[in-house]
Amino acid sequence: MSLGVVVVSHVPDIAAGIKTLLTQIAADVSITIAGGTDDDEVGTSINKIQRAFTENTADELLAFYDLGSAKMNLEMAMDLSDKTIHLYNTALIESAYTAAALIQAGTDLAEIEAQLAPLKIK
Amino acid sequence: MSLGVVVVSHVPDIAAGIKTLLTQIAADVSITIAGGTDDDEVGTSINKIQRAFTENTADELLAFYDLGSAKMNLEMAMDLSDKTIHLYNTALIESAYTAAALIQAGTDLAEIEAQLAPLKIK
Amino acid sequence: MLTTDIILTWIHDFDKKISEKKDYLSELDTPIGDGDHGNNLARGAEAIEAALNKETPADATAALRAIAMALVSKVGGASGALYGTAFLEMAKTSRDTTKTADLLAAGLAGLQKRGGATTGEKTMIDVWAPVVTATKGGQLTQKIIDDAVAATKPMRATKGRASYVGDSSIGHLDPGAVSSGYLFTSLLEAGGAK
Amino acid sequence: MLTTDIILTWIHDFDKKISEKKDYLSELDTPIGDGDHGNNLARGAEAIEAALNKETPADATAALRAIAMALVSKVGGASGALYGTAFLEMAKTSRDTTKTADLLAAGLAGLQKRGGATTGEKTMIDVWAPVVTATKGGQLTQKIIDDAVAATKPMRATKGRASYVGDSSIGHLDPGAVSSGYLFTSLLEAGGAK
Ligand SMILES: Nc1ncnc2c1ncn2[C@@H]1O[C@H](COP(=O)(O)OP(=O)(O)O)[C@@H](O)[C@H]1O
Ligand SMILES: Nc1ncnc2c1ncn2[C@@H]1O[C@H](COP(=O)(O)OP(=O)(O)O)[C@@H](O)[C@H]1O
Ligand SMILES: [Mg+2]
Ligand SMILES: [Mg+2]
Ligand SMILES: [Mg+2]
Ligand SMILES: [Mg+2]
Repeated sequence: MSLGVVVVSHVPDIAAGIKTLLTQIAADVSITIAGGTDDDEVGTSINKIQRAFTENTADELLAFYDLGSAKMNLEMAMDLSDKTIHLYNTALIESAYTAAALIQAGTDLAEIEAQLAPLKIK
Repeated sequence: MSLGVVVVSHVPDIAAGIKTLLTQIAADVSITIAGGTDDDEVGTSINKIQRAFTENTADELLAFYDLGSAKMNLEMAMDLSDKTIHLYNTALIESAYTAAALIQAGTDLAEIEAQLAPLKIK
Repeated sequence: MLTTDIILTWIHDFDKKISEKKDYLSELDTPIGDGDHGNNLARGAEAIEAALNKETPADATAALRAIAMALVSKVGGASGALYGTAFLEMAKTSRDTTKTADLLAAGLAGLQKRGGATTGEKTMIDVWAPVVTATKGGQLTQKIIDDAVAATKPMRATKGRASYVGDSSIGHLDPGAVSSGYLFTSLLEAGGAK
Repeated sequence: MLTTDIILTWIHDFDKKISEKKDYLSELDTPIGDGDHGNNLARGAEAIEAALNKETPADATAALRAIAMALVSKVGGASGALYGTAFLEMAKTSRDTTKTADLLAAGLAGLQKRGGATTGEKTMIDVWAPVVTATKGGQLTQKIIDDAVAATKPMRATKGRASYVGDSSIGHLDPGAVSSGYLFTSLLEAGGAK
């Protein structure tokens, strides 16, 4: 069973930049992103989040976000998705990096979640 | 005495995106960034960090970073700078956002640091 | 009672109010947020109008669903997910009842599920909750709405973007409370509050 | 003793080794890091050569300082700040002494200040520390260097990027330890270890 990473940010550049950071250390992990509104303004888009879910080739997804309203849209998209998606209230960049590094190293979900626990800040 | 924000990230897009996010809620706060190496590759550049320090128009700076090696370069640049710079081992996006919002609202440093304390994750 | 006709009258009026008050709502969102609440909702209002124009909803459920989907997909901010969830929950409940109080109560429950806020946190919940209570008693008035909106001013925000500025959120109306006030004023005017 | 001549011989040789081993160092950095250690140091080595070519350093302090600044400003990764700080501290100490053991000890102290790591954390410190100890005793050998580098293989990383993969860091050489091994091999070969 493969694990993937979904990054949701209010800003397209932040989401794209995090993908750059993660890909460098986790070349084999499916990392999909949703940044900004449909018009690429600051905000989040449920359409983009749904696309990040469907485009991710992994079986099970670990989702990370920046601010609370991204979480609300993430949860809406999760309600509408069939995939198994885990949402973490952790520091966005730092926890997405940790998760990607551990997935790349073949770590299982339970151990990844143990490593993410101290990064919970929201 | 004015407070400013410095954001150091391994990726130019992340730094630029955080500036976009923060400017929206803190239009009057001086926010300067250092993203990537001198060649805009993934990494950090002491030159860019020094420029972020000097270009920031505030008297006292609050500095945030993503990964440990950014911290090392930040600390080197701090050793070489005359400005008063406070370095926080907190979640990058979330704490830079918090700091910018509070500076914009006129909050003093002691109170800002109290709000940043729970965001310490590194 | 929320018939399809009342829902449409209600929402068209709300959309009009939003487009009129767009700048004011974004201004309210500036000191304690990111200054986009009016723009966000104006995008949503336009999308609602477009959706309802494109296809006349067959019944109340379809109308509420169309409104919800327009809000969810076009607003972008927290308010899109919140109002969208509220209308989605109203749409679901409208399969069993047309009673306004029951529908609004379902909407409020959706808001609370989505945002995790309760009353007193300086959000739209602080308008929705007293409105639901008053509607259950069959006596929603403009004064109840206005008082609920005004009551958010002295509150300290503990949810949403305004919570980041802590004490500095005190003394400002909550933008989402004000837009919810418009929603319920439109409902009253459309005769849907009973 | 670290005279200006020995420093220059030492560092030119190190720069040569780095450019030869660039791909290998980046490969070592791939399973437990971001795969750039060789490229980072190769950029640094080029910058050192450029700086030393541009201006022949007047004394040991100037030489060590030029090396430090090239590393600090061109490497980009953690190793730039670390090696840069080490050479900067050596430069400072070289005003008072030319004793290799004292200079390397100052460099090691700088590394520890900058990175906050101690021995056993699977970093370059695990090579620097035994090398400093051996140099103090006047008996640095290739075997001491090689053993220190090899000893990082079974270690579990608790500092730097490798610490993110936890147990998976076990069984790999630390790239910074390997490059530090080259640094001290070059020092031995340049006759600077005594
Ligand atoms: N967790 C929450 N629960 C309930 N309402 C909330 C919550 N977070 C925000 N709100 C409401 O949303 C409004 C802000 O909406 P808007 O400005 O459109 O979104 P954003 O904050 O994403 O820019 C606030 O004024 C508040 O009424
Ligand atoms: N905190 C630290 N203390 C000492 N050495 C460290 C520390 N962090 C990293 N290193 C060393 O730096 C090496 C990695 O350097 P490099 O790949 O150039 O930087 P980066 O990790 O930023 O990509 C590691 O192999 C390790 O030896
Ligand atoms: Mg807003
Ligand atoms: Mg917004
Ligand atoms: Mg590296
Ligand atoms: Mg690197």
